[in-house]
Amino acid sequence: MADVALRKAMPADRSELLRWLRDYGVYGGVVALLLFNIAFTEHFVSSENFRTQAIQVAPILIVALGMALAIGSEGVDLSVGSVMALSTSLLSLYMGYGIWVALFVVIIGGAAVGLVNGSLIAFIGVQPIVATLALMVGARGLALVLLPQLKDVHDPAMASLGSGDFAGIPYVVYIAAGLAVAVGFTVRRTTFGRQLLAIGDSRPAAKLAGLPVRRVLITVYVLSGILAAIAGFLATARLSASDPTALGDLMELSAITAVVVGGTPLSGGRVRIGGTVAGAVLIQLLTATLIKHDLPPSWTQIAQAVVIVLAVYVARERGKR
Amino acid sequence: GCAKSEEDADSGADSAKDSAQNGQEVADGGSSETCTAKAYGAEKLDLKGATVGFSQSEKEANPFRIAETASIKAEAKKRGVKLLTANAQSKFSKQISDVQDLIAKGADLIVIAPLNSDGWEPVLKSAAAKKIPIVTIDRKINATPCKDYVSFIGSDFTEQGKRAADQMIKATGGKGEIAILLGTPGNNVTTERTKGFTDRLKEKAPGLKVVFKQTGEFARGKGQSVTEQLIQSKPEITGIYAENDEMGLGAVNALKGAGKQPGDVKIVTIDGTKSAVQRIVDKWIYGVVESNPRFGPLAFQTLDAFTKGSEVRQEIVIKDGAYNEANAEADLGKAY
Amino acid sequence: MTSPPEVLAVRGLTRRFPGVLALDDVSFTARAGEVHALVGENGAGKSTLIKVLTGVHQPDEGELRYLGEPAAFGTPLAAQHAGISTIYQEVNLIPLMSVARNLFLGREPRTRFGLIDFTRMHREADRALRDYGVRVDVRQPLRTLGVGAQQMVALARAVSVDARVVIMDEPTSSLEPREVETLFGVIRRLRDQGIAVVYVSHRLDELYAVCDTVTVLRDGRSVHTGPLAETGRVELVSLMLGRSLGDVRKEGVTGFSGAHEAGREPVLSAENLTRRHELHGVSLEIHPGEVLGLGGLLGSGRTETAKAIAGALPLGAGRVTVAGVPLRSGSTPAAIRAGISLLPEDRKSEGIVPGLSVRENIALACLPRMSRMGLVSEARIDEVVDTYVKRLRIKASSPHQKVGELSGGNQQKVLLARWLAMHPKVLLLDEPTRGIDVGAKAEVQKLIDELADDGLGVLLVCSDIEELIEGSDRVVVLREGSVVGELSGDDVTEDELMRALATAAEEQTGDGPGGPDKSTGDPSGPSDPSDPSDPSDPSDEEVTAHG
Amino acid sequence: MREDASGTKATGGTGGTGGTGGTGGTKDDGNAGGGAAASAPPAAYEPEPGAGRGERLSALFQQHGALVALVVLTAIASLSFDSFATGGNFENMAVSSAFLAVVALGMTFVIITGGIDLSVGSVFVLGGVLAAWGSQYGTLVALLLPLVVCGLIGLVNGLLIAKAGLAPFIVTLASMLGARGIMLNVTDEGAKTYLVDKGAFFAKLGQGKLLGIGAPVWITVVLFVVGAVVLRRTRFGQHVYAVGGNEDAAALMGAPVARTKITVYVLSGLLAGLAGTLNAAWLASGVTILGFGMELDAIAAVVIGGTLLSGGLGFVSGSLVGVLLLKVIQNVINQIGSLDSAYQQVVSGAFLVVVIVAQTWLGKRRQML
Ligand SMILES: Nc1ncnc2c1ncn2[C@@H]1O[C@H](COP(=O)(O)OP(=O)(O)OP(=O)(O)O)[C@@H](O)[C@H]1O
Ligand SMILES: Nc1ncnc2c1ncn2[C@@H]1O[C@H](COP(=O)(O)OP(=O)(O)OP(=O)(O)O)[C@@H](O)[C@H]1O
Ligand SMILES: [Mg+2]
Ligand SMILES: [Mg+2]
Repeated sequence: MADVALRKAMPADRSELLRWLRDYGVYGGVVALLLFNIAFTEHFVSSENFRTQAIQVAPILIVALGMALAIGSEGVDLSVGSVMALSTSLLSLYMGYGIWVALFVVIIGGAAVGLVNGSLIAFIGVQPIVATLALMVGARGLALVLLPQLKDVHDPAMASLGSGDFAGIPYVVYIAAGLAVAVGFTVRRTTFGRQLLAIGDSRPAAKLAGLPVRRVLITVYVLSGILAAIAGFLATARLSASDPTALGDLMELSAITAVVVGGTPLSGGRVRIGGTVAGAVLIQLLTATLIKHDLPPSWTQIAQAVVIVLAVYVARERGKR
Repeated sequence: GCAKSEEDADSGADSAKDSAQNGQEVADGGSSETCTAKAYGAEKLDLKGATVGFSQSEKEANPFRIAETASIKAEAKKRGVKLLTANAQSKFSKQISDVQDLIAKGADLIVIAPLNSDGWEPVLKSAAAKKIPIVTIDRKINATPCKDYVSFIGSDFTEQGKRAADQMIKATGGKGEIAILLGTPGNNVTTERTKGFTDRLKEKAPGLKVVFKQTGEFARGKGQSVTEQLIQSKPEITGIYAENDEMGLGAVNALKGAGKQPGDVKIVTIDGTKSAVQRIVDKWIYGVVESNPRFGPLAFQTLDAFTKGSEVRQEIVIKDGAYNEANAEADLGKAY
Repeated sequence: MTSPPEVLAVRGLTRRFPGVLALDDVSFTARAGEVHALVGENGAGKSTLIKVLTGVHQPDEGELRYLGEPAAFGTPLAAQHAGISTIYQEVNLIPLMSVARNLFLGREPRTRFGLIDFTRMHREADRALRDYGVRVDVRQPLRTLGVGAQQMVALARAVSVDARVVIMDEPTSSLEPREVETLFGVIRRLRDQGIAVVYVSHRLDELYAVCDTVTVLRDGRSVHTGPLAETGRVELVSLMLGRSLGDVRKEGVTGFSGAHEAGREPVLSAENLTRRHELHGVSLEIHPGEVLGLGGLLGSGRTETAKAIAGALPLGAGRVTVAGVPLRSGSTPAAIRAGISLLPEDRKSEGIVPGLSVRENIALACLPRMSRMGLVSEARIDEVVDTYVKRLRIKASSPHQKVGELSGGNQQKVLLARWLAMHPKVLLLDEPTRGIDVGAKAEVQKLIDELADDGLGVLLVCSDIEELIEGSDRVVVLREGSVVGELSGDDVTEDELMRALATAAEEQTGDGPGGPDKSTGDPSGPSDPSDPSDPSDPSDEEVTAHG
Repeated sequence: MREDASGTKATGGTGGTGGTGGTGGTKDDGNAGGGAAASAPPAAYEPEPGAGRGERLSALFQQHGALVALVVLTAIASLSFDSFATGGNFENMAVSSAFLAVVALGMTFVIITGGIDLSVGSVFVLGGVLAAWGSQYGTLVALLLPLVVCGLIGLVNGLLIAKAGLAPFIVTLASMLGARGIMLNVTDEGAKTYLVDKGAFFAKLGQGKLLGIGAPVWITVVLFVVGAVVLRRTRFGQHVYAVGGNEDAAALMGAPVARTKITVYVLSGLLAGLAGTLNAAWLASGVTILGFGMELDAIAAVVIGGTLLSGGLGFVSGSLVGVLLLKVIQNVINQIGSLDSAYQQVVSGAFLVVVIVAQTWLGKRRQML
């Protein structure tokens, strides 16, 4: 009795399977879609094609990483798409000073939006969805004020960043993977990560346990802003143009979907980075499949709806209502 | 008819670069019926000193809308007209209230660039109650001309689609597989440009098969992503018809990224922006059908004539130019 | 003597949770007109049994009979409709809804048109609560009430339904002696009306005061059922713990050992703590090696005092000094850095982080210390967690089990571990033994003693007067957010405390109608101020208070 | 908190200044509260005078922060722009707010249960398209078809949320896509716009007038009054609050949690569909390009109106005020008449921030007291 008393173990049966499905269902979904495409899509198995999918998924994934942090803290960041737009505007304004200066300004811009989001949430106590909604409107407007229309970006460095590769793998894929590892590490191994989860799970308890709640929340939104800004930067490089109207449009929804499909509950307290990566890939593959099979927009939307619900249904927290 | 030369002279004299280089010309098409203030039931007034309301449909963030609004503003300034503007930010319900707000604010005349052709009932009613003349530009309103509104000035989108098809047929020799990058679903422009294009193909080049139709939502990025998917799954594609320049430019990006050479895939687009015409010079795009956004001169001239009591045409279809290898370099300056 | 008719009975009941067998072949019978005590250690399965009885959980195996017929309740609503009324452990009401709406949810009085008749509802709510000595504006949101008052609302709600069975899961854990007595009155009345009452409590005195029969659960099994009067205290405890009578007798049930050596210089002093409507210039000092008790009636501001010291409530005025250094007010991290640790009263919402594991909950506050440059050292955490899981005998399937799945008592121990891992100078314990079983209670008390012996300053808030007196070296008495008395040395006795509280209540009467609405210490309340000592009167002296 | 008689009483009276009439339900509740206070012995619970007043004042602000903002903004706009405070302008604003208001009404119920409904924009368009299509078969079809379909979408939302336990955000995000897909499907990928015969009775629902006020406004007012009564004065309403306040506790107290949740999503679907239907009657056509971002407008309106996104607290009259506030902001921007489209967005974003901050701050003060 003096020790950790181990309870009588339960036979591993149906509930184990369900638990497994919940944890790995999204990977299963990715595999299923891959198999479907290999069987039914022309020219799917080619390095060029995988390269295309990887390049396209990178910005969604990077934004989703920040979103996962926000959701883990029991929040959400609707402003990410607009931050991408803002970053593309800043980028083209400062491109003249060189790519590094531009990158720096872009990151500062993303961080600034995140700081406003975080301050509204942490100091004023505005609910995340509303605070970031206001910034979503405002930041896109600001992006258009700074750069009223699409502008081509002619820069060799940007061009190679957008389409160049190393050892056959595009730069953007390295960047996205690196960021995913970094965020995953942050969540698992740092004080900040642990505190973030505690705050997401029970804010009052975290507060009374002396956690720096405000600092953590602000950091979360600043990180989300920075990640969105980086995604905007990379997307601009790929497009070789700054398009503040369309860039990042509806990105928040794709990112949230990726995170949630990946098994991170919207109620906070848990972050699954591996799942988020798989979620983003799942969405990308789904889009690609629907486009490649030339489905009309109506069926595309309906198919997306069905797949999202299925994925989330499988990944749902069992026993939680 | 006669209005056009006058207007050309006008703008020629003006130093405004836009109108100087590419003022709109009226084409022969469209109904030839006319409308007068009397028939419409409006009172005569002097355009100078009048208040004109202008309702723009989308943010001035793409070349077409920027040129359109700028042209209206410039012309209003030139004529000493007080101009009220509103922008619906691509929200149709907002545009309805915008126009109503303009009416409530005391606009004597209204110019609308509609986001959608249908659903104008409430606006038309409010305008009719105050007998305010309405001119719609670039898109039509589905209502009775000279009763619900005075006249429509704009391109024939179906015709644009047909002309794009003609270019495509010429580029491909009438054989092969082509893809269409559609505009935003549900948009009249999308619908008509698609219809014109496919109708003409059916009629003239049954050998050209449309094998892929996906929306690029009129945006460059989306056009690029979709084309990237396209060239992976259908590497043998012959031509791409993009329903606006932006998507066409996105397609060019995608082709470049996939290591294609200029001319490998024939691209035909609609609009006539500078970047797209430049791409013809670079041989990436085969041809561009113009859709002229500079409505200012023609719109105000119509209003002027109408308020003076003269006859104006109910449907003023403008003559859109076209760019191809032959004229792209020379006419690059005319592009917006 | 024939036993009264069965109302609610289960046989062979089994219920599993992932990794835990919470109920294992349990049999239990509630009879009309009988108060049936359900006892057992933390995590024994009492609450789970109740939840299965009332349709919250479904049994995996076993048979449920209600009024002699086989029955199955799919939802709490079904059980409620059938006539089973329940007060669940932890207050389960809607904090944002008004007191009256909480009281009447689902059975609001309606007008002719089928709309809710608020006039009548408020009037009836007011009357019903008065019967329980709670005088509040029933239109206020429930959360403006203290935990105790909320518990009384839950009680009133449960009892006002026409029920055949009333089940109460630790209803007294946050009640004052006075309210406990009110509650007992209610229970006796129910019993006389022939209603079956199921009563769960860790306070043995209470059991002997009202219960007729007892069922003991241990590790999910029912190990004993019989008339309570025939089961002595020690026997009961040994049944619960599964240890021999002799062992229990030797160790005793209360872990406090008596007075400590207190240091001269106060380790913490609070001066003139003031907060609108709640605290009016509270000053106190805690010396190292001393347990300072905080006495007072419900709503007297003890929780606020503790929270204010810990920086969890912003102060209007006043300051807190630790070892001579003044603290920044209103900052929990600052207080924690200075060595103050607060064990909050509301374990469920302010204490545990339910979704995180036992391990992470324990390490939560000391994370910065367990990490270098922002990186967490897993090894050091394992070490700390190991130490405290052993020392406090935390019962979990593994350190990776979610804390939300633990029993209440074990959750409390996890919290204690969290704070002990911080090596605080001052420990503020707000109801540390609330909902803890006898065994664990003794352990916690012993721990408090040890901590004080180690030179820690301890502030103890405890509604159980006996426990407060035994645990404290000195007691400061609060009323209406002001210090009204202090007992020290030989004065630290129940009688003295009762006297201090009684005077306080009388003075309050003198205050007239201008007095705040929060106190239940109203003279027109159902019980006499001197009554509350009754239930804590040791009725059975087999177990000595000191080991 | 929403319970305070003092606060709610004001709503009933002042809702009218908002432009579209009062909310009977809340008024009733306020009076009922007052009645109880009068009938109870006064000495029983006399709140401390200071506390009472401060609390009441800030309760008033929290619940009516949006109303205060609305009144102030309206006053400033009336003084600044001649054409603002005209009957025509008010009438325009009222009619064009009506549709969003009806959507926001359903959203209010959903949000009070702690949920959210992102599908309303798509459902709104779908409702309009179906109504326009159905209007060729008569008014009854035009009304019933969209209600049945949109109600079913709400039902699917509700079942997935309440029975399968999926997060409302993601479920309704999916049905937002799904509903738009259905809409595109029935309109030949958006190419076909069904028209409403202008002479039909159905068109009158959108375009008709009574006492100089448009039919949609009347319908909206009636719906809000009914909504307020349902929310405040029925058991269902109590359950809505209970589920949002603490779902587990509500279940233990015997509230039908699943049924309540399903009902609010069905209600939201129905109201969004109805709003679309009325809008189609008003525009005399089933426009396919509507509804983008409408869910966010509705959420913003509800939250600005004082409803807590986390659930358990809120009231319908606030949502009405929220809708009107958004409308007036837009109108004022148009009154200025020369603001660049990009600046317009910055201004409305900034305005949102100000209103939300004020509202949250006042709400917090109240919680602290
Ligand atoms: N929802 C749940 N999921 C997993 N395990 C649970 C759940 N609820 C209870 N348990 C486990 O079941 C066992 C019995 O818990 P229960 O709450 O019934 O104990 P209890 O006797 O009421 O204890 P206490 O006196 O501390 O309240 C415990 O080991 C607990 O961890
Ligand atoms: N019986 C009651 N009736 C009305 N209000 C009460 C009652 N008990 C407490 N309150 C309210 O709850 C608030 C907080 O009381 P709280 O419970 O924190 O005080 P406490 O002295 O710590 O008592 P305890 O810890 O025993 O619950 C008080 O300020 C008071 O407004
Ligand atoms: Mg229990
Ligand atoms: Mg307390």
